[in-house]
Amino acid sequence: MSAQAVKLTYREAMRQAIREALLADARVFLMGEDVGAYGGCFGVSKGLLEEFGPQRIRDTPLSESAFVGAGIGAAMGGMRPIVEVMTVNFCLLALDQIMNNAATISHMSGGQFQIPLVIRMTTGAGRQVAAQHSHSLEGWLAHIPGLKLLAPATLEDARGMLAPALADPSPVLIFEHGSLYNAEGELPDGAGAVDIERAAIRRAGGDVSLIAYGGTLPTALKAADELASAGVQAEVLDLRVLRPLDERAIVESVSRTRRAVIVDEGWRSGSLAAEVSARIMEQAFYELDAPVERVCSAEVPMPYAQHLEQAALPQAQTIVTAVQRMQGAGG
Amino acid sequence: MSAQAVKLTYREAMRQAIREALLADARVFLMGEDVGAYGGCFGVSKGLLEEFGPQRIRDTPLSESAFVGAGIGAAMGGMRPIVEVMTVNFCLLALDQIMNNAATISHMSGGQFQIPLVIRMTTGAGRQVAAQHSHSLEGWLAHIPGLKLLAPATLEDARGMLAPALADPSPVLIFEHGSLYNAEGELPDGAGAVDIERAAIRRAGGDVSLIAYGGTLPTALKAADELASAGVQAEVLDLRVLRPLDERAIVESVSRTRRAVIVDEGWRSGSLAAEVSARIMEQAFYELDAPVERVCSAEVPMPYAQHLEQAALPQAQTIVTAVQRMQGAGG
Amino acid sequence: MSAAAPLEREHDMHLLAQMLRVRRFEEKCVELYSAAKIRGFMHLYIGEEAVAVGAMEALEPQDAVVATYREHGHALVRGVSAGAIMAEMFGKLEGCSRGRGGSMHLFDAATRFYGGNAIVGGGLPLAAGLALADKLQGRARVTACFFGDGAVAEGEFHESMNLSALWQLPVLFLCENNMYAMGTALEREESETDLALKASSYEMSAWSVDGMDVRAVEEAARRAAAEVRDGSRPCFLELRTYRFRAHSMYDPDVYRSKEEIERWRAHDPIPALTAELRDAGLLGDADLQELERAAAEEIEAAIAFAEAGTLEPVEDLERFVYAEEPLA
Amino acid sequence: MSAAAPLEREHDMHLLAQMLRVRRFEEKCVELYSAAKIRGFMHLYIGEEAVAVGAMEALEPQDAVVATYREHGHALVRGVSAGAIMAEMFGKLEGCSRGRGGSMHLFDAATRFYGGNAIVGGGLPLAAGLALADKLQGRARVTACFFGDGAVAEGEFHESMNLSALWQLPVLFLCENNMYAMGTALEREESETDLALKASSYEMSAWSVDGMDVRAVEEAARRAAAEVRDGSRPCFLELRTYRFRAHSMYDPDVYRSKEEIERWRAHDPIPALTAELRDAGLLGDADLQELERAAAEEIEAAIAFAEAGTLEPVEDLERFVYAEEPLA
Ligand SMILES: Cc1ncc(C[n+]2csc(CCOP(=O)(O)OP(=O)(O)O)c2C)c(N)n1
Ligand SMILES: Cc1ncc(C[n+]2csc(CCOP(=O)(O)OP(=O)(O)O)c2C)c(N)n1
Ligand SMILES: [Mg+2]
Ligand SMILES: [Mg+2]
Repeated sequence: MSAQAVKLTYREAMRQAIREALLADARVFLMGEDVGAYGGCFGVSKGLLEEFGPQRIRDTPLSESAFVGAGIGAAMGGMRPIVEVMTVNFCLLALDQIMNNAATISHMSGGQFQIPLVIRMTTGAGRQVAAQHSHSLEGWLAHIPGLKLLAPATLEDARGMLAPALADPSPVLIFEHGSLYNAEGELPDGAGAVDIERAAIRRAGGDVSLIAYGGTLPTALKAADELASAGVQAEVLDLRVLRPLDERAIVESVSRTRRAVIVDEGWRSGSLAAEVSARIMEQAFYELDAPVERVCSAEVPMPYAQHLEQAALPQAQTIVTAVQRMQGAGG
Repeated sequence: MSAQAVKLTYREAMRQAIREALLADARVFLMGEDVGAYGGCFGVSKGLLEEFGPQRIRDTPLSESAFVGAGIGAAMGGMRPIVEVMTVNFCLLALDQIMNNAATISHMSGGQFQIPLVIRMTTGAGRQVAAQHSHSLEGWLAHIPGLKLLAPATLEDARGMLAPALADPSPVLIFEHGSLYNAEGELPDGAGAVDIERAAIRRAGGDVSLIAYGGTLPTALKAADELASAGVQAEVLDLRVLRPLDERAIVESVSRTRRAVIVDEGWRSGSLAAEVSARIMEQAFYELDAPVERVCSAEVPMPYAQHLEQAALPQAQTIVTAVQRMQGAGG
Repeated sequence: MSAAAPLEREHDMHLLAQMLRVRRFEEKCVELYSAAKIRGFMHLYIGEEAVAVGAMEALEPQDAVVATYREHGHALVRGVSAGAIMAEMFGKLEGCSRGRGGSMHLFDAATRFYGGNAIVGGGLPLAAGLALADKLQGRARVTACFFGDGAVAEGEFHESMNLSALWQLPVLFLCENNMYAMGTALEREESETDLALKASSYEMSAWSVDGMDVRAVEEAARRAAAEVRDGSRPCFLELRTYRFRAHSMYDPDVYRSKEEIERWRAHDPIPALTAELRDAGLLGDADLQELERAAAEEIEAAIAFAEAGTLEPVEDLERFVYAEEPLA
Repeated sequence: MSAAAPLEREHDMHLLAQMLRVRRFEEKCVELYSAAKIRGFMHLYIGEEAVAVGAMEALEPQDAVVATYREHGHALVRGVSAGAIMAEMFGKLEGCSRGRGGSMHLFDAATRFYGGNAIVGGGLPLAAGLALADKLQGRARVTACFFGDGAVAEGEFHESMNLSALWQLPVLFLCENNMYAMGTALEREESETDLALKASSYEMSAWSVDGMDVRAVEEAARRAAAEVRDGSRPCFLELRTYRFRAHSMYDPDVYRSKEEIERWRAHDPIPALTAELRDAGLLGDADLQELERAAAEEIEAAIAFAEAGTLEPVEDLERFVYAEEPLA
């Protein structure tokens, strides 16, 4: 492995990860709507059908429940399926399989079965595709015990989360935020597996913790930049793993900074941000100098019009304002 | 209306409410699996088929998505459907219709359409029916904007919530906890509509707020009893309306008692209890003498064995312990 | 073809005009998308015009329409104004959904146009429900439900077909079989590719129609709509058609051959009807120019209307999450 | 009936013994439920024994089984020990699912028994996936998937049938048509009540069998399993049967007539086979007594095993939420 840097996009990093998994283990296959002949709705799987053939790159009919369930069955039958649900919006049609089978069978059977299944979904808003195609449900799905949920927000994670997810004997859901696919950056040539257990500090700072994940990480980083120019050092914590939450990393960061803003593209009520806030309440109440705030999406079906969509989504400016408000508070 | 008290069960109160709605408005009809010939899985609709006939008491095939969606369409077509999804567990199969149509069409169409639909579901665990039949998802579903969610926990609410729910131009989901159906009590003879906007204090007290809803209300009341014998006066707040939350009632109660325990049968992470805790963080942080605690279900698929099921569910004793722990804290 | 009666000629001209309106509208949308006036997902109806145009002829004002994300044509032909549609895609308050829906979510209560649904198969249960409302209220109405071949694989298709047949609900199911669901060809979607045959397995009357022949579509739709309206029972039409353009503006269209597209272009319903009318001496250059002019004028006016439109105030973002008016 | 060869007699005795085991087991479950030893939802297989017993004859040890919540009989006949099943229903650690599943969720990795699924239709996609794994790994195996007539209305049925037929997955679909889904009669569930006909609309070979005749079931299942195994493609059997008992222990059973139940009781598969063997002189009183004794003994031993079982420690509540072993 050379440490030479290679320039690529998030999309390419994800494709490399899938390709590597297919090369590494004959039991791995990819299935989902239009992953093959079309090249993937977001182009992630482009070229894979040509390289691996239709047995391993399987276009499915529009039958979310059946092909997600078939992924569960195939995993129980010894395969290592990567199931792509084109977008998180359509996973509502497969939620029975996800909750009542994938998340449940290991526990309910007393540990007799493993379900080494990976489900990938694109998530998030920001491209004016309106109410039915703009959901950010990953934080909400993190409610379900038995699942592990990952939100790669960096190239490194896009490249490195799939392999450990496939090696995990439990079902793992990976959420790729649509706004990240074109993100460009560099990775060391031999970049590979990353841990899928811990949150990561993406920027260190002592004045406030900005806690984000997936599509809101760039927003939080942008807010941190703006705050820095105003002399406030924000720490940016990328949750990375939405379930089980890395509570320790959250508590440690907040205990250092004594203030926190959680940034979450999910609807505010019942968001993952609420859970993070509740955990801070329970574990770090006495460390706080100000109440934890949340910057989430407005509680509306996402509108098409750009100005309304942007108004509904978490913005760096809102984060900055929240931080400035709480700078006044406490010690 | 006479104020003479009538003895009845929660189940009967609900049946009376449905019957009254059917008598009051020819556009009201009830549909769902086995609501007719079988008499309702939990006996709620017993006798209604005989009284109102198969046009208005409609047994559906096992097609949750289609009949929930048909309820939405019928509501848009001028009817006042009451759709029964036998249990909350099966609503996973209808979530696309619930989130992407029922909750969305009014907003997405710019307010052109009303959806005066009521969906009733039995919810909750406690009867050893194991993982796939024991979900408490109502707190989780309260994440979805566009829906109103009600959790009648008393006879009065079982009797009185349906009429205002049907009169509401937005879709309303009513959750009936399975453990409540046999609850007996008295209602004034002419008991009718109740408000569906506010939380209710079910027991007043100044030392701590126990915030509960649906199936956990009796547990919270029991804990309050036990606490009272130990000299601690707990206020018990019944949320009643899970969306939109009556934030003011929560903040007022907590501001008085300066301590709170939220009791929720949902899985802890991402529970409605997390949202309530986050709201208290945001709105009443400086009033708190101790961190808010949550007593929720263990994060496991519900086991069949009775001792494990009871261990997984919120218990009065756990609430008492939490309160005692926080009595030591603060001023 | 024998010379048609004047009334027939008028009707044919009307069909042609409708198809042209849709075609030109869609072509303009491509330009406007390139100019970033329209954003988000956009799906064009070019090639499939005969389906909506023919089918809509069978409907009365009191009937209901449920459509998909590929519904500009349906909305236009149903009578939603071109301006309101265009303003919608411009994200303007004057749009038929206040600019909140965009291309995939056109709604119009006045013409009973119930969307614009972007979840494949998601409109079918709604249609069953609208029809149930009519049935229960004793109204002899049709609910026309458009959807693609891809939707046939969804569980919601199955459940809605069964429910409609079981309860004899007055739904006219209109399956626009353009042979592809995004990049997936019909034979890789469905074990039974004869979709009318498949539909008839629900004990529903069902047949296939050449969806490139607007008069064939109209005739079939009229017959089916009469069955639905008078019999108060569902009916299914498979309309065999083809989209000349990619699935959406994002689609690189690599999954089908140029030859295949060309073969289908030879059946373009607009030149076909034009040629027929010309050959029969019923359509002259001037007539055609007039049709084109009218379409262009309507579209230009629509664009002007959209351009002149306003943005919904941000303060209104949360309006209509819950219905504002008391129940009607 | 002509005198059977000794081997044939032995096999018939085996079928009878299996049906008796299931019947007596279920009858004992009623008692134990009344005694509150078993709790939760419990669904009995009484009347339907010929289906599981006949079908399971066609399976090999390497095959897989997916069942519903009415699966005591399937588990027993598949080879899960009566003790492990009973202990499961007693909520004991020694149960086949550690006491976590109860009556509706029997699991057994050793016999490839994949549950025990209490979501109607929820097992069908799993079965398709298990079969896909076999197909991709080139293993000539069958995945037998049992489900009821009620499941046919679910979207998951449709999607799984289509996917299995489209991809030619080796699933043996076994539809236990007992004419009711809880209290809803077949003709109020399905617009097409001929379920084999319905299944064949997926371009899958499908036929109906008298589910009260264990040998007919066996023969059909063998033929279908061979088609699945050798052809690596799905096959569908509709097994026409009847439950003599209520849907579950909670069901007041008011939706069907006593006469109807009596009519079906006349086709009870156990007396039918008993009488046949008796008439052919192949079964004497002593034989029958021996079968009854063996069944009773097995069940008594199972109860003793269950009674002697232990409770899973509460500290283990969260074990296996996530798999504990590294990936096999
Ligand atoms: C439930 C669901 N799954 C996937 C998608 C993504 N998607 C949008 S259109 C489409 C193809 C639909 O094909 P078809 O029904 O034939 O309609 P057409 O686009 O050909 O008109 C897909 C897969 C979706 N919108 N909804
Ligand atoms: C998705 C779902 N909806 C509803 C139920 C409740 N329910 C349990 S069994 C049943 C009837 C199923 O009938 P059928 O499939 O014919 O099987 P049978 O019980 O007759 O063996 C119903 C409605 C369920 N378990 N799952
Ligand atoms: Mg298509
Ligand atoms: Mg049945």
